Amino acid sequence: MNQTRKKEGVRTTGIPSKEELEASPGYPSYEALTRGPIVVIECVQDIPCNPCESICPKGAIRVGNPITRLPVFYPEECDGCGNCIPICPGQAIFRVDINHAEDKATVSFPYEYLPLPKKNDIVQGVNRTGEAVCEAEVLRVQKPRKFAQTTVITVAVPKELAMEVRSIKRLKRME
Amino acid sequence: MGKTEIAVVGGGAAGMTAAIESARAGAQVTIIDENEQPGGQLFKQIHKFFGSGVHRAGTRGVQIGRDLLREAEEAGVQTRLNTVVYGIFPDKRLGLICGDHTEELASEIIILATGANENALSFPGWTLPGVMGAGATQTLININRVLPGRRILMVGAGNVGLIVSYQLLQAGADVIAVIEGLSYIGGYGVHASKIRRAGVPILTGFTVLRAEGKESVERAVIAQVDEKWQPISGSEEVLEVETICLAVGLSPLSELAWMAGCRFSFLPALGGWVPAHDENMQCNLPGIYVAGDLAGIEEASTAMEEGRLAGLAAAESLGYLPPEEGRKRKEELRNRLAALRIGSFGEGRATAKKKLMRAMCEK
Amino acid sequence: MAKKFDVGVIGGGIIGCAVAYYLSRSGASVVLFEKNYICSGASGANQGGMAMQVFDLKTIPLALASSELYSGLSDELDYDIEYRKNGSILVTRDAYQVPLLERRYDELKRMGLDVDLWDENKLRRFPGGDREPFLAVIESHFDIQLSPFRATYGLAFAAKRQGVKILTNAPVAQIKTVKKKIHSVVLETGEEFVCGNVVCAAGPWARQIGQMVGLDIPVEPQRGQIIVTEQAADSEYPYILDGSYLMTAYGVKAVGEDEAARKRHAMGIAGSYAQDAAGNWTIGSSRDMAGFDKTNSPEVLKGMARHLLSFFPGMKDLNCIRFFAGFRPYCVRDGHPILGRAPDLSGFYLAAGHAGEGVALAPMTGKLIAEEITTGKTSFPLDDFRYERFESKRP
Amino acid sequence: MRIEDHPILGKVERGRKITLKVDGEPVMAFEGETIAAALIASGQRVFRYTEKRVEPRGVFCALGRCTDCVMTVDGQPNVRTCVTPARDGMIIQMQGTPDQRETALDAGEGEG
Repeated sequence: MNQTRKKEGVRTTGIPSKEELEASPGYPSYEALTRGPIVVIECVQDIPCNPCESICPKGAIRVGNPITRLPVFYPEECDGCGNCIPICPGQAIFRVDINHAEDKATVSFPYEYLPLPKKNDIVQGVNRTGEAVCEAEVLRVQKPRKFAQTTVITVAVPKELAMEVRSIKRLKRME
Repeated sequence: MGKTEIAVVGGGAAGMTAAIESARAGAQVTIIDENEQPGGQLFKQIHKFFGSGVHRAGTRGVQIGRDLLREAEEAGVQTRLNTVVYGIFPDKRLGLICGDHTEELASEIIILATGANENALSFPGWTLPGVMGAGATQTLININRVLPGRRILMVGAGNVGLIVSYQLLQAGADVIAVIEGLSYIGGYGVHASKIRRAGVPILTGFTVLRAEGKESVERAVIAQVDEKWQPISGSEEVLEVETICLAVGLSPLSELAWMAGCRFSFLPALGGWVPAHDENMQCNLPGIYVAGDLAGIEEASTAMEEGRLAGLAAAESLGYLPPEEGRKRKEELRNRLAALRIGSFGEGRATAKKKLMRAMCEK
Repeated sequence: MAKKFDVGVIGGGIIGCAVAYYLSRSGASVVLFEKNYICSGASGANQGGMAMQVFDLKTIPLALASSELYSGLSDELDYDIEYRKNGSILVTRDAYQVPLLERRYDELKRMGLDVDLWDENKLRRFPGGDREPFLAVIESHFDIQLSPFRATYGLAFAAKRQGVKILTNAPVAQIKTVKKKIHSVVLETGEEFVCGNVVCAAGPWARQIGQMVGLDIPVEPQRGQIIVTEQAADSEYPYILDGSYLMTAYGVKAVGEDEAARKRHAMGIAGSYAQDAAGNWTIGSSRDMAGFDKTNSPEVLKGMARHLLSFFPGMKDLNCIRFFAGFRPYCVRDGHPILGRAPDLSGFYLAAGHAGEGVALAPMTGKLIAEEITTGKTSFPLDDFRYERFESKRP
Repeated sequence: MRIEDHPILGKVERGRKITLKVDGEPVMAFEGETIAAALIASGQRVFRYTEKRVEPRGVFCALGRCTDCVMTVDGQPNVRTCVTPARDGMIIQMQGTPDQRETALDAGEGEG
């Protein structure tokens, strides 16, 4: 199943291209990431939607009017609380801490499958195409009531994959 | 013959909100729904909705459904379940089938919120057990809590195809591929990204050639198509699947509106033949309103705003709202609707809706 | 520039399509104007059968000749019209209708038709007669059924293949005459078609077309309502009528009806049940004059359903899948079709007023009108059906 | 295949266990669920055969529209199983099976 296409992007592959991400006002620069854990918004289409703006306690995400505008992210305002991760109906918001350890970064992402991994589990980190790219250690599995059944999982991954890993390989269901 | 001030046909997203608004304004409202439970398709919408706070963005459809049931009860809406509306007759009389007998219900206003039908796609083998609507699959997994198959092929990469694929994964199935005849993904990119991260390929420019199997689907043969949607020979691939889900669009469920004598316009952006209506959701026939997918295929969020608008306008026309308040609240709802019909995913529908309203002025 | 044709046919129902088809076989150049789409009027709103045993005796010979044409039509058109020679039964459970049926049986027998009056033994064995037996049953062995949609489209497709130009969504606005002769047809779009002959096959709209040439065609819409059920197993008797049909459709008199029957007859309700090739039953019938109001009424639908169950209680488990209303083109002067050339207007031909027998009489109507236009003569006498009959009756 | 646990909807809450008789065989179901759900859970895919061409059909719309899933329930033919709740002891039969046809044909010949 060959998926090569001219001008690949979210409309043809379902995955935002590097160009699309970098052109998006929600996608922070690498330099911004070095200052501490912040969120990364991978929202590249004019969908009528703004819960990320409403929920951010710091005003670090601004959509404005009309609500189809892409979220503009102000990394300097973001304290990395991650409230926007589970609220995003498109599951397009992640948190990245590239300073987690010498060679490790953490990535937090929404996860809505069963079974859930447990803290300290070693699982496989997957990139945007679902391909396993590394081992990932589960650091946190958060599922408070206010997340409305969405779980936010934080994993530690090799630092150079901080902007690649966006989820984990789904775990086998027990029958 | 029974009587009600406002009869709402269909207790889904649009019908419930219409009934709630009318009843809150003071009107006597009866929802008629053929199912055991009201709520329509909301209870299988287990994903979080888009929009903004007023549209309940970030809340799951199933939760919104629960809230609407409670609100309807609090507002004093009467609900007649397991009741089929078999016809609309002159003087806004509804013919009802309730179990083994028929009844008539006289009303001053009818709000039609009958929803939509899934489109089918015919190809050799499409009648085999295992080929089903994507919405049907969604009902089975999220309402009935059964999996129709382990290995799934999804046909269509609009929002329904993408969302149901995701929900199939959540239910424990494997989606072998999503195929789409167009050269691009029609649904929201974020829905596509979700399933791509889960390892599901999305093949654009592909169609299903045939379903094979003795008594039910055992495999699907897919192929690439050219610009004229003709299969390219040599591009066939065989997928071992036991279920083929069709997510190839919806059509307004419009029989009752036709029967009532509503004027229709053909607007592909809204799913085909759609009853013309004005900015109060009223049709060319005074006292007949439409809302939700019947008035044009859109999202549940728009259906709910349209329902509110229709319900409010209906109550207002019966004198239940001071004109100034009615005007203000309807304007607010129209703005909320407009907010959902902008951008590259919404413009087409906004334009089509304008045409629909212009059709009201034609002879 | 106006386009030129030998004949313009107004109406894309089964009559217009049959006229166009038979004309095209004779080599005439034909254009057909349909204001909506093919089969959008009465031709698509009926039960698809020819229960000739209940017809007015005057039309039976014409109908028989038509059914003869139908028997070979699928092959001729290379299109399956679902022709079935299943016969029909005419039944009653009302004592007062028994003489009616006996008289009808004698009349049919005298015409040499293949009918049986069932003896008591067979009545008791009637399947589905799970109430008391019928009091009388006439079985016709010559009645036929077909798909009216397939027949109409089959005729239209064949006509098209033979060169007929078929225009749909093409309402006629005007018919131009020059010195008492037809000159041309003008559409609402302004498009003009020069044709020396025009056939009015406009069904219930015949009167409006007649007005365009100053001719009063006494045809008005008679509304009929029909319920359609889901598919059921094939019935041994797929076409069943009851004695009331003779009364409501043909005004045959009978004395002794009770209050319920009187009310039912006043609504024009009589039993007419036909199972199509796919297994669906159509449940009729009703008659009333309501202008062009095509709405259904729950009273009539319920009345028809109750009447059905009084005959066949077992049908209560069949689901209804839809219902509809249509307009029979009914000749308000005498209920008979109006066929052939119009008086005092050269080139104007009538194929109108077929009431509930449009499907039944279509092939012969098409054949005879084509003959008259192309040769001036007909192979079957049309005298009983010509427009002139109204003039002779004038006081 | 039943979905017992679900990441969004949680553990399933079901009615009491009941038994249906489907073409003579007992099938376990839960009160309140549709007949179709119980049959799918039991692995059944073919719900009926068509009248004319004897082709298999299964659940297609799951909404009570398409009538592909109709079966004979307690003697009543053409019941839409996707919208009809299961009840204990229901007798459910497939319509249009090749076997059934042969039986019907034989009976017909017997009657003459």
